Amino acid sequence: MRRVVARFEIPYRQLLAADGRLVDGSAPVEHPAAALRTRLHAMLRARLFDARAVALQRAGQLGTYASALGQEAVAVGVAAAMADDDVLVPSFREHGAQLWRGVRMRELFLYWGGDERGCDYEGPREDLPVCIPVGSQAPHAAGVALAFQLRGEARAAVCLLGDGATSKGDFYEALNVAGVWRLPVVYVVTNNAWAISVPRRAQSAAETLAQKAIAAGVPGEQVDGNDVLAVEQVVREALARAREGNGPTLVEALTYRLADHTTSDDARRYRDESEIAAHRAEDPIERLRRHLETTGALAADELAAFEAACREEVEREARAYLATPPQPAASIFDSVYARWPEALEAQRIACVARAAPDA
Amino acid sequence: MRRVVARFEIPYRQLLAADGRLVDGSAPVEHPAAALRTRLHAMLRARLFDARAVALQRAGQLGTYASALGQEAVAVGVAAAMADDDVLVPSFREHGAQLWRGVRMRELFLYWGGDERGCDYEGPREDLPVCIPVGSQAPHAAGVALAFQLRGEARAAVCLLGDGATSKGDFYEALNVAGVWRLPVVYVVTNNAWAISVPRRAQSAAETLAQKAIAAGVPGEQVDGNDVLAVEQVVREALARAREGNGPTLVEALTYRLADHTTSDDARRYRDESEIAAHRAEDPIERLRRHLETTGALAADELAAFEAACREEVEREARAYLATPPQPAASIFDSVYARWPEALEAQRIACVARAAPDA
Amino acid sequence: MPEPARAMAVAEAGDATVEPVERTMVEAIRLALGRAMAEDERVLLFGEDVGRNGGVFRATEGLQARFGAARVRDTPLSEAMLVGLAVGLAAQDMRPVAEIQFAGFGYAALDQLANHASRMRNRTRGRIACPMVLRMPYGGGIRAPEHHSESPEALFAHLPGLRVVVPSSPARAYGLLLAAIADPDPVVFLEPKRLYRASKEPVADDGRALPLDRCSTLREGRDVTLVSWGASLVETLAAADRLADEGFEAEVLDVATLKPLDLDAIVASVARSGRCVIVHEAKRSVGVGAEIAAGLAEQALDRLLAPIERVTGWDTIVPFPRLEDHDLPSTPRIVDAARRTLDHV
Amino acid sequence: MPEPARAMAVAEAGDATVEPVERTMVEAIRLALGRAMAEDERVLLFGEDVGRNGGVFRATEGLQARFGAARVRDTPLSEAMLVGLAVGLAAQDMRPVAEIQFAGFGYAALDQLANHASRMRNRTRGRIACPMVLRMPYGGGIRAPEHHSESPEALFAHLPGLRVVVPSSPARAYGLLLAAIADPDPVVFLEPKRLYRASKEPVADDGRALPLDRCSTLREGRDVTLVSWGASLVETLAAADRLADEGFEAEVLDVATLKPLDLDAIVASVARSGRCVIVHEAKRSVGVGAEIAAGLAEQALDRLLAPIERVTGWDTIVPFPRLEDHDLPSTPRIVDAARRTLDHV
Ligand SMILES: Cc1ncc(C[n+]2csc(CCOP(=O)(O)OP(=O)(O)O)c2C)c(N)n1
Ligand SMILES: Cc1ncc(C[n+]2csc(CCOP(=O)(O)OP(=O)(O)O)c2C)c(N)n1
Ligand SMILES: [Mg+2]
Ligand SMILES: [Mg+2]
Repeated sequence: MRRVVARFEIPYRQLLAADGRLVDGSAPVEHPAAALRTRLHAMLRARLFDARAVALQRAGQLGTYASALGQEAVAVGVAAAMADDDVLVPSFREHGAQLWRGVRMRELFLYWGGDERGCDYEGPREDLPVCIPVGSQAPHAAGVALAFQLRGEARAAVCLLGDGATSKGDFYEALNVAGVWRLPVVYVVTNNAWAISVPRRAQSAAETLAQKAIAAGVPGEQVDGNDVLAVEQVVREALARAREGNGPTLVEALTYRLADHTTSDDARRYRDESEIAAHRAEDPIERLRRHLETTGALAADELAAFEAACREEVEREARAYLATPPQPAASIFDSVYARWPEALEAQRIACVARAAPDA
Repeated sequence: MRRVVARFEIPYRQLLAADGRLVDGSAPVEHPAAALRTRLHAMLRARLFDARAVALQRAGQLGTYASALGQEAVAVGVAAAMADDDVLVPSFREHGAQLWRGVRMRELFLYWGGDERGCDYEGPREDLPVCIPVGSQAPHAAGVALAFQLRGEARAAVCLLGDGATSKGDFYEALNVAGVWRLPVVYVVTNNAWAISVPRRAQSAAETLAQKAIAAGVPGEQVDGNDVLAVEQVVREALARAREGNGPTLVEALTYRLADHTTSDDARRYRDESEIAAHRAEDPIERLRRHLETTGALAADELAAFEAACREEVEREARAYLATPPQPAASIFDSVYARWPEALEAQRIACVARAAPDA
Repeated sequence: MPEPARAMAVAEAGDATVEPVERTMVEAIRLALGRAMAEDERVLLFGEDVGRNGGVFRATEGLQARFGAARVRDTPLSEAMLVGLAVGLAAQDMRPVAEIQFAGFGYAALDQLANHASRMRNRTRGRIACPMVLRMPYGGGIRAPEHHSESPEALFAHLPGLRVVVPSSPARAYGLLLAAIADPDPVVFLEPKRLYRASKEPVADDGRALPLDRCSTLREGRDVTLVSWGASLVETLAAADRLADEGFEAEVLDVATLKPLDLDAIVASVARSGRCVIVHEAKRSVGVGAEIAAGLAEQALDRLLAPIERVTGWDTIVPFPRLEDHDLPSTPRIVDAARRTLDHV
Repeated sequence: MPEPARAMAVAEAGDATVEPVERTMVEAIRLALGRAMAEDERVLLFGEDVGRNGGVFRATEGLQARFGAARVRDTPLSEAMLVGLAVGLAAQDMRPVAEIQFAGFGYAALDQLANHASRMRNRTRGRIACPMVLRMPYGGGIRAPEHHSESPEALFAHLPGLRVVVPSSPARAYGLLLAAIADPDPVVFLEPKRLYRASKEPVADDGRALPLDRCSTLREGRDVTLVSWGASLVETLAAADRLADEGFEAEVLDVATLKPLDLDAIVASVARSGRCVIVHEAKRSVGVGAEIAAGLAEQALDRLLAPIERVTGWDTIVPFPRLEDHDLPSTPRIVDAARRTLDHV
């Protein structure tokens, strides 16, 4: 005897077509035009930051940097869906979300410039810093969410990961515990088609990454990751469920990494230019701009004005970054422990003595 | 716009009802009566071994031991489905499978008695030994399967894990790589409802554990784990797919741990006697016995005769175990490396000197 | 950090009216956990089987009934997740106390410890801290199956940003665990499971923490310094007795905090005795014993009258139970080593 | 073990006709990998991005084109799985060579190394072995982002059953990697990435392995012994130069195999010089330097004329790039330490 004991479906959401028009059957976009423009601006701001960071790196003024070119809709859509007192648990390619949430550009520059102070965000004090070891931030988000649940707070954690991260045990383990404890957390996978040189299809035989949610018994949903409005809508709904005590959600946002993996990478080694070209047509900024133009919500010179303002901010922040003197040598001891242990004090003294200008 | 992009189903298989009759709609069992009796015998043999091991432990003659009482159908069904040159990658509660495959009882006693020689199986030389760190054997099975695939051998690996193990990253990671490389491996989860004191529902919100396969894009199937014939059938089909290059399968076998977790555990601390009683009625040995009796395939005294033979084997093997002198002290150095490093030779000498009777 | 939603009781610093009662180490640990939970609502316990089952060694017995299943919770089976969860909780100003059932299963959590718990404070310049305690029964001598008798303290002690603490008696377990939970940084708290029920001593539930980062002297003596921690102190103290029979006074130090190491105390003792035997169950190469010996070779060389001796587990895999005694530092091995230092001319 | 289905070419033991060519370390590693694959069909390479991309440091460049995607394969992103996979492959008599992209991501694989790779042989009494190599670029000095500059060798060197090997030059990388692949036991092969392209030296593709478990003397001298491995040897040799300018002859030892440690060679040198400075990038506490110092304090105490010095990374989190130079052992720090040993009276 053979019978079916469980059935599952993975839905896919899209609101805006590539040409900016509402996709057939989509509900009209609920945001007022001003809100839509805010999202457009945020994506543009992230992109301009990104370009400046790459330029700084090329000029030898920044360390290795991971560009998010083309992925702005995921970061901005997610951040726009969050409440201020939610907590972001990012990976390393989500400055779009971090900037929206109030991380300053100079902080991000400092971080990628190799200075710990870049993680000491003045704005979102509770957001976790960038996470480099792929996927390892996933359980942190569950822990943050558990704290909210225990304190009875109507807050949620949002964890961002890449497609490559979905192969890591941490991801499954975290999603599983979040599921069984119904934690208020949303996991968003930015499926940008590549994990350095490893294409998505070589990462997993799963038809979608959203279906990894099924392993944890939680809802999984795919969304067009170049459609900032769809991303926001899906994450907003997931956050609402989370805050109401209905547990976590896994969202897979389909987008594309237009840039090299990082400034240390040369993607031409492993992928065809033609593939990239096809994806350029899906540019999320272009898509929302078209939508706004079509609906008459974007004045002719507005974008240019916004861009100019952004460029000014980027330059100002880059200058502030470049003008930031390094921390003193002794600072490497300052925050290892709440108080540097007496037993290790000799090390600090030796280091400082060596670092002294006359040493 | 919202549309469904992927759909999944988890099937469930059962051939024998609890009363031993064929479940409505089941195909008639394909094995000749003799083969059915072999399976009955193997389950009984495993149970008698198990009981003796527990008794030895209670008598202070064995270390901590993990009884598989009530789970014999999974171990035997899996082993019966395997070819001799397949490789078993067990967890720690599958002596039923190990015995079927030719591991000797004295070896298992030695293992649980705290002697490494218990892992040096004379029979299935390529089978991996018992694995204690839960779930960590899962990638080994993928590695074994990759070796088969690379060498073009029509062999497969079978990995056994518990329901608790499905919460471990190793499990997902291994299933994922097996899926994407279409490795010839079958993962069988013995869902015995408990992971020590943690009930299955506290382990994951997934409705079934079989659906964890969906995360890896591989087939997942549930089977009645107290029905040795159904287990064998499902695993046999999975192995056939594996050998034909069609990749891995995840099988969830539903059974129940009638015993304490190990001899160090007291399950009355965390579960009700009433729950256990209900599961006793599902005894897999009883079920197949009834089936054979109903179909007239079991002579009246046959089981008793077999039981007597088994008891004799168990006693003989227990005696052999008890008569095995411990390894010499120096043996702790013998197999750490292929050759104990010269640089560490002083340690060996010191140990041996200390262990000498007159020391 | 947000103010926790509910008011948190503040610890009374030492309640001396509480009578000391004879307790085992596992009882003392349970007592400290209960105390910490009662005093600070942010403290929560989790791990495999810590709830209704009270932990496989019963260290958390009764705590779920007392504090509820929200604060004493069984987790799904994953050690890496446990520690990752603690990192997130600690980032939210909670005080997670996680249990790993046996230290041999803690290797899987090393990534979360090394890459996150130990460095969250440093990488955020103090914006986010990681006040967590990771409890792990460790060590051999209870005839447990393979993988259940590991002594991995050296791995944790190498990692910057962590504290590594090992109690050696019920009272020290109580006081050090309270200190670990109160510490603002991550502490790996290794419990010598062989001592869980080995003996009792008076322990008062007075809420008094013992100082971290400090050795303590268990026995004074001027001829040779024996340095150890955890369960090996049993054999070390027995060795001191035997040496006393032979007319030698051995000083016995309990290191207690393995990282950061109170080298000054060890140097002070060895400066007096001129001889040092370091004893640990853990494998010898690159063990914590090596760090102690190296420290002495740096800071007390001129006072050493004999080569430093280490009595440790060999650089072998921990043997299965039948031969484990050949691996564990035994009293005769310690006495032999001490005699070698005493015989050295 | 089954006979591998296809015939395996057997290595020619050293083909001296091959001309040496100036090569960088990363080229030498690539050469050794290609050689091993050509000689033994059981050797296969895998890791993240090792295929078409040729590895993020290009150590496997061209090998997929040469040996096919079956034998040079990109894995899904998981370091624990990589090592677990290698354990299974090795159990089937394959010769897996796995790459972890940066050693800081190797912590996640520690469980598979400690609980499986390192002990498969022992726990099966030799029935199943684990001849695998785990390659990991490690160490700092290339201004990489956080987590990319870790030096975790001490963790691996503490684990019984493993070999830990670190090359210090292109030719040594070639010979030691061949030896590691031929070794019947698991080897953690740590590649000092700062040296990947730092310099060239003549390397002949002669298939000759260098011996494991042996220190080598890079420079002779009788006044002080400087002991190091990997990239720090650059600063150590520079320090020897400076000391020479001051009239002191420093002997420089390259430890090369950190576990098991060739202590005899170090003792022999220190017995001559009476002075020892140990240099490593890794964090100081419970590092491999401690093991060397401890070994000397045990076996060469009477020959030591000055306290042993360690010049190491501090017990801090590896700083982000802007300050990493303050953590790395610098030539001045080494010279200072050597001078202290020379000044000691
Ligand atoms: C645990 C770990 N392994 C390897 C790396 C090196 N690495 C950095 S990013 C990356 C690929 C990540 O892919 P994905 O998760 O898809 O994120 P994306 O880079 O596409 O944003 C790898 C392998 C790492 N940072 N962490
Ligand atoms: C990694 C790891 N963590 C914890 C343990 C301790 N432990 C042994 S068995 C077990 C429960 C396993 O449950 P399950 O996988 O369902 O197997 P079962 O015992 O039911 O056969 C635990 C927690 C272990 N052996 N390994
Ligand atoms: Mg990606
Ligand atoms: Mg179970």
